[in-house]
Amino acid sequence: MAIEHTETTEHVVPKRVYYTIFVILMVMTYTTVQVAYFDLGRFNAVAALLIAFFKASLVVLFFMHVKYAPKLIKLFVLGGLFWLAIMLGITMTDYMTRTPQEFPMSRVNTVQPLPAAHVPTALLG
Amino acid sequence: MSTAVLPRENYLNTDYGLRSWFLTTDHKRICILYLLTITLFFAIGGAFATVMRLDLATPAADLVSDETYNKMFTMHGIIMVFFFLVPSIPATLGNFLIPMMVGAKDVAFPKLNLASWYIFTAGGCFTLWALISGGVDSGWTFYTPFSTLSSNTNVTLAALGIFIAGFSSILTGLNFMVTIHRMRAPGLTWFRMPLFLWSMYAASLIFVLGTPVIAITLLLVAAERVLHLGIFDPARGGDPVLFQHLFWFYSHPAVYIMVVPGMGVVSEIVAAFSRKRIFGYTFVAFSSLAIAILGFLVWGHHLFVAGISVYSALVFSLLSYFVAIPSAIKVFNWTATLYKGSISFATPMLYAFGFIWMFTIGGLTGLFLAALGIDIHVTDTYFVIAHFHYIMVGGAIMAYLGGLHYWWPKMTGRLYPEGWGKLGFITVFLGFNLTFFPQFILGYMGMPRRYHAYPPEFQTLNVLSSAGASILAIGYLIPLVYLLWSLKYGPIAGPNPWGAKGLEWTTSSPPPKHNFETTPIVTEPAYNYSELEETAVV
Amino acid sequence: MSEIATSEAAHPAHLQHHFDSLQEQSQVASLGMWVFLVTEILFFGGMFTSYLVYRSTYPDAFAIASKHTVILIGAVNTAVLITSSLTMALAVFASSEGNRKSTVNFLTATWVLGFTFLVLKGIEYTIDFHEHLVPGAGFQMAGTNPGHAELFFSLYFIMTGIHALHMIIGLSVLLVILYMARRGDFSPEYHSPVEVMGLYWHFVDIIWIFLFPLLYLIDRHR
Amino acid sequence: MWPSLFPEEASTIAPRVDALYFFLVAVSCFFVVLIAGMLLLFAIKYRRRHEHDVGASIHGGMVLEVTWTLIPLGIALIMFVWGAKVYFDEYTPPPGNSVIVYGLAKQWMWKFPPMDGQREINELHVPVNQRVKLIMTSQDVIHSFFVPDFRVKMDVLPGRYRTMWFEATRTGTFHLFCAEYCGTGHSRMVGQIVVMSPSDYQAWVAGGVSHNTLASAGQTLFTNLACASCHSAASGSRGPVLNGIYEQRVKLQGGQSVIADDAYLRESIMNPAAKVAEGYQPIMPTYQGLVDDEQLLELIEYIKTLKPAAASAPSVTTSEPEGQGTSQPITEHGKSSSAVSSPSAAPTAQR
Ligand code: HEA
Ligand code: HEA
Ligand code: HEC
Ligand code: CUA
Ligand SMILES: [Cu+2]
Repeated sequence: MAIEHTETTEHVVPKRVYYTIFVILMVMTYTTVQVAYFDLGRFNAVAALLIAFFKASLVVLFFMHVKYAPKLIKLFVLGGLFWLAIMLGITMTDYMTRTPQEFPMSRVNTVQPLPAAHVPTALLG
Repeated sequence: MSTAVLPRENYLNTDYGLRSWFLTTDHKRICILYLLTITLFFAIGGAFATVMRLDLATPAADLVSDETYNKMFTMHGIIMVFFFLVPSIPATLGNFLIPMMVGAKDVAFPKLNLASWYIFTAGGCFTLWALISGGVDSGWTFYTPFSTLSSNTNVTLAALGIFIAGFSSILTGLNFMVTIHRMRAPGLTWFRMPLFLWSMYAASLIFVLGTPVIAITLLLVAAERVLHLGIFDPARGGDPVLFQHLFWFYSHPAVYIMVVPGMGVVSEIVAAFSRKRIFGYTFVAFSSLAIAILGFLVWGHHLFVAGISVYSALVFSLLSYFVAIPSAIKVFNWTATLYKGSISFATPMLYAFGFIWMFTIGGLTGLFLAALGIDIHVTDTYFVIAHFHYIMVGGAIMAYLGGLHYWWPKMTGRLYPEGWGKLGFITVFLGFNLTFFPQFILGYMGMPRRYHAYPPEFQTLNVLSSAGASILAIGYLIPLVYLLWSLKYGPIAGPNPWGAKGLEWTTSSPPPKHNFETTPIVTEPAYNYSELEETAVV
Repeated sequence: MSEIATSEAAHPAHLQHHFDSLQEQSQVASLGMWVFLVTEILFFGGMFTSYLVYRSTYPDAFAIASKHTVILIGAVNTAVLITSSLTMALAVFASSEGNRKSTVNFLTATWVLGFTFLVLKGIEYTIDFHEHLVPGAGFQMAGTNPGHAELFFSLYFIMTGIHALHMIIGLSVLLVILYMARRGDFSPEYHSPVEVMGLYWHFVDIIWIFLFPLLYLIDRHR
Repeated sequence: MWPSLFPEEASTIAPRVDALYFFLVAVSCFFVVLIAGMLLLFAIKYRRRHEHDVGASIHGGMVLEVTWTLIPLGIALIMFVWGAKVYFDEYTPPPGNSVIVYGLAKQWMWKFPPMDGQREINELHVPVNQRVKLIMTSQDVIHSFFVPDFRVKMDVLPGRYRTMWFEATRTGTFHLFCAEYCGTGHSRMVGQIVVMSPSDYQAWVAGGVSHNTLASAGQTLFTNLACASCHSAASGSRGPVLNGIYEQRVKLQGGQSVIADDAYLRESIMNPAAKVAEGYQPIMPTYQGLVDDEQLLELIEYIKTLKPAAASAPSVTTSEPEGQGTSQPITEHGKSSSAVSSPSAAPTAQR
């Protein structure tokens, strides 16, 4: 049965790799905590997420052996992320294009003031 | 064929006793377990529908109270969707056929398969408990803040019931996907697979990718009710529309869980009863995947008036039109398959015809709903009710019945009575159209859905609809009766009564415990009917 | 259509009847786990979506509210989980070498670390409770719209709670695997339960790797 | 007589929706007849004549596949663009004068607090051939404002104001339904829209107790709730003076700013601590629980009428607030500050 699938899942990763990854993960954890205390504006969120993404990728690639896994498994991992992106992304098309009126009551607009033209006076009557 | 006898040993008679059924890991027996369970749920859901239609025959709310009516359509929706139609074809025909069609002895995870049935049943019991201990009145859509803050019925129980049943869906989908990936017989490449397998693969994708989202969403509703962790509570600045986004992220793809397996069944039936390879095999195969994938991008078309931004409404509308295209491809390809076929009018084929017509009407009316300007007017009216019953009852259930008739000989070793079969189809077809066609007109006239009482000018059409529903109920009873009858008295079928192609027809009916005496090797594409001699010798 | 017979004779222990080889069986098992993890991504995805929507809608309230989380415990717990991932990976490694003793040791270490995580989380919940951070009637927070802050803490409790639930399930299954390892079930040919368990464990770790910045870190400086 | 099977076309948008509808009906009929016809034709023509017959060996055709992919796609895009245009116009109120109506939905009734006419429940009077703009909110769960004969519908959400418009083209009485399921009485949450000729409408408006407008009710509340004890020039600036605040940018503590729209005003009253105006202490008490949504509307409407300069005149009639120089003379500070001396009046207005 299944003669076409002969790629192995088995691939012995040297122990050294695990320890290296572990050290990087710990260092990144420390970094992300430190970075959180600097005011980088909106880049705080970006930095935190980038670091998290980096850490997660290391875990997936090495601890979970995806780097050495058959294509099919890589496809599934990417597929899962892609679907998550669909959910986040398309939901946000709604929230990002809502006028202030269309939000739950009164949202402060923090980052920059809305241009006056954006204010739906017409909507308000 | 008259000389055929039942095989001495088959999956039904290898073991006896309740234990051998409730602890079985045989996918074929698990199919039977599901079949019994969902038939029960169908009857319960149908009973609610019948009472509702009876009540709606008069404009005044005279048969039951407002509260009871609301509980009835809620339970009708929940049971029909989550406990009947979503598991219908996958859990029964899918379970029975996938291992046979891939030429394996069982699914990849047989124990998990049995566990799925137990989980499903447990979820069902929860829901029935919610029903018996007072009912639920949130609508099957559980919209917040009604479901979280206002309703004082058993919303939590029902939500948990669906949550639990969701894991059954997830595990079933997982099992099927791995089976199709890893258990195919030698030589069975992806493009030699029967189209039913493609459609089941597509449906499994949705099971796996969509179901977790409804699970967490309903869990959030339960958490809001029980623990006051209000994620959707407007008083805290929560957005009820967010709930709707999450709900429909699953529930729109879920409608394709309900119809794509049916499309797979119809492909098999059309091929078998016109003795011809499906026209444009690759297009039909890929359209299943396309529906499954695009289906995840359009959920917002349920929210056009609900308070999303105008721009995102445009996006969702456009994407909804894209998902219609693969469906169109399928319809045209089925039609083209008949051209120069050798067409027999056996009952399964009639149901396949029924499916194609009703699905086309239902699908085309979906285009009305996806048209933003029209949806404003017809959303939350009977137009929507008619739309989805056309696809789910007229389409999916007909496919299910067609598939059941088509593989009945394989499952039981006996044929159903053909004359009764045709009568049953005609009754279902007429009853169905009489029930739901008037609802399109009602909907455009403006009759809102979930209305217990309605203005008198809507009565004529409602009476027609109610009359149709009683014919429809009889229509469903007919197959129930003669299929049971055939278990004992039906003619013996033999391994391949239809002269059909496909691995499942190469083994005896009913099949032996491990499906095949020897592992088959596949050397030809699916539906290879042109080699007449080989199949004709049954 | 031609057919051949497969040899049903030599059937190793642990090989289920419907597979032809242990290798096939283990591939199937790990593919199954991966598919399951994909469903888990979307399960948490529902909460991540809610989080994203509200964080972008109420950034100030969320910044203020998130400062009330106990960052020390959060950070220590991150380290604990990462360490447990290391020990888990080493356990898989050991089992694939057929090294029973170190398999057992590493699995035990993983279990202990996982348990430590839960204990710390419990302590943190107690602190949150005493600071009136549990949404509901007793919720208190000054300096911002309390409703929006409550939303943050609803998300906080749901997300960490469900993560903790995953830890509890993981720890329970780990006990079974540990038992099997001690009994000496695993060998270089057959150790896919450890491998599959490892996948799950690392996944739960990854979820936390995201929860930590989302709930504790972003805009902490304010 | 047969009952009519088609709703009346009683608004400007209705014929446009119907035109699109008929287009889709035509397309659908075409495809249904095509598919059903082909199926029947083939099924009969190629019916099985001998038991062992098989079908011809046809595998597919690229040209056909592409054709029946592209044609539906084209038709679908027409539907999309057409539908989008209608939707866009329906959900984007055009600028210019219109009658403004507030709508309050609650389980299970529609309330239309008086702008300039009378307080109405489950019934709304509007003039024919004039644009009507509805600003709606819900007090509890989601409802939906649906007038089939106008082809308009919009969900009404708690915690949010939603704006919709229509222009009736026929006089008469039309159904108003609640189209979003909202609980036990959902199907009883019905009412009617009475479309009147301009003269009838004027007479109806005049029949109302004209001093009991939304804004004047708001003024009474403002007095009774002692808002002016902080919000007036005479109160020693404990709170900001609210004159002219509506639609202006308000600076908040911490450097951000908001537009003082309906939603902001609402939040300021229900949840004052959420956004504190720059230069003030967060001392304002919350009025959550003291005023209901309807009273909130009254207060907000009153605040809107407070014009910046001393000279202001009434504007509660059928016009946009912006740019209309005339508004009701209800802004005198004397009156408000007189309330300071007697702040003890019963807190809520009766209703
Ligand atoms: C199995 C179930 C199923 C299926 C397959 C579909 C398929 C489709 N549905 Fe349906 N739908 C439901 C079940 C289903 N739906 C349910 C249950 C609801 C209501 C839920 C609730 O609120 O309770 C709903 C509601 C619903 C809405 C929201 C209505 C509202 O509440 O306002 C919309 C709006 O866009 C919609 C659109 C569509 C579209 C475009 C398709 C398309 O996939 C259809 C594609 C098919 C065809 C187009 C026909 C074949 C094609 C041809 C014959 C060629 C000609 C084609 C062209 C010219 C393009 N559906
Ligand atoms: C798969 C899904 C499915 C199916 C099969 C059906 C089947 C039917 N539905 Fe349902 N329906 C929904 C899904 C479905 N429905 C959903 C999701 C809603 C929305 C709910 C909501 O708003 O929340 C809805 C709502 C809905 C309404 C609108 C209620 C309202 O808005 O007020 C109506 C009204 O006519 C209706 C009617 C019917 C009828 C007459 C049938 C008939 O086809 C049923 C016929 C079946 C039977 C009559 C049973 C047959 C009996 C037997 C086979 C055997 C007897 C058994 C034994 C002896 C053991 N349905
Ligand atoms: C105890 C004093 C006090 C009372 C009584 C009071 N307010 Fe205020 N109000 C304030 C202060 C101080 C502010 C500015 C700080 C803030 O935004 O919270 C304010 C702000 C406002 C704002 C926002 C204005 C802006 O510039 O941002 C509105 C609107 C408002 N109040 C309306 C009312 C209404 C209506 C009432 C009566 C029902 C009322 N207030 C009663 C003190 C008061
Ligand atoms: Cu209000 Cu339905
Ligand atoms: Cu949909």
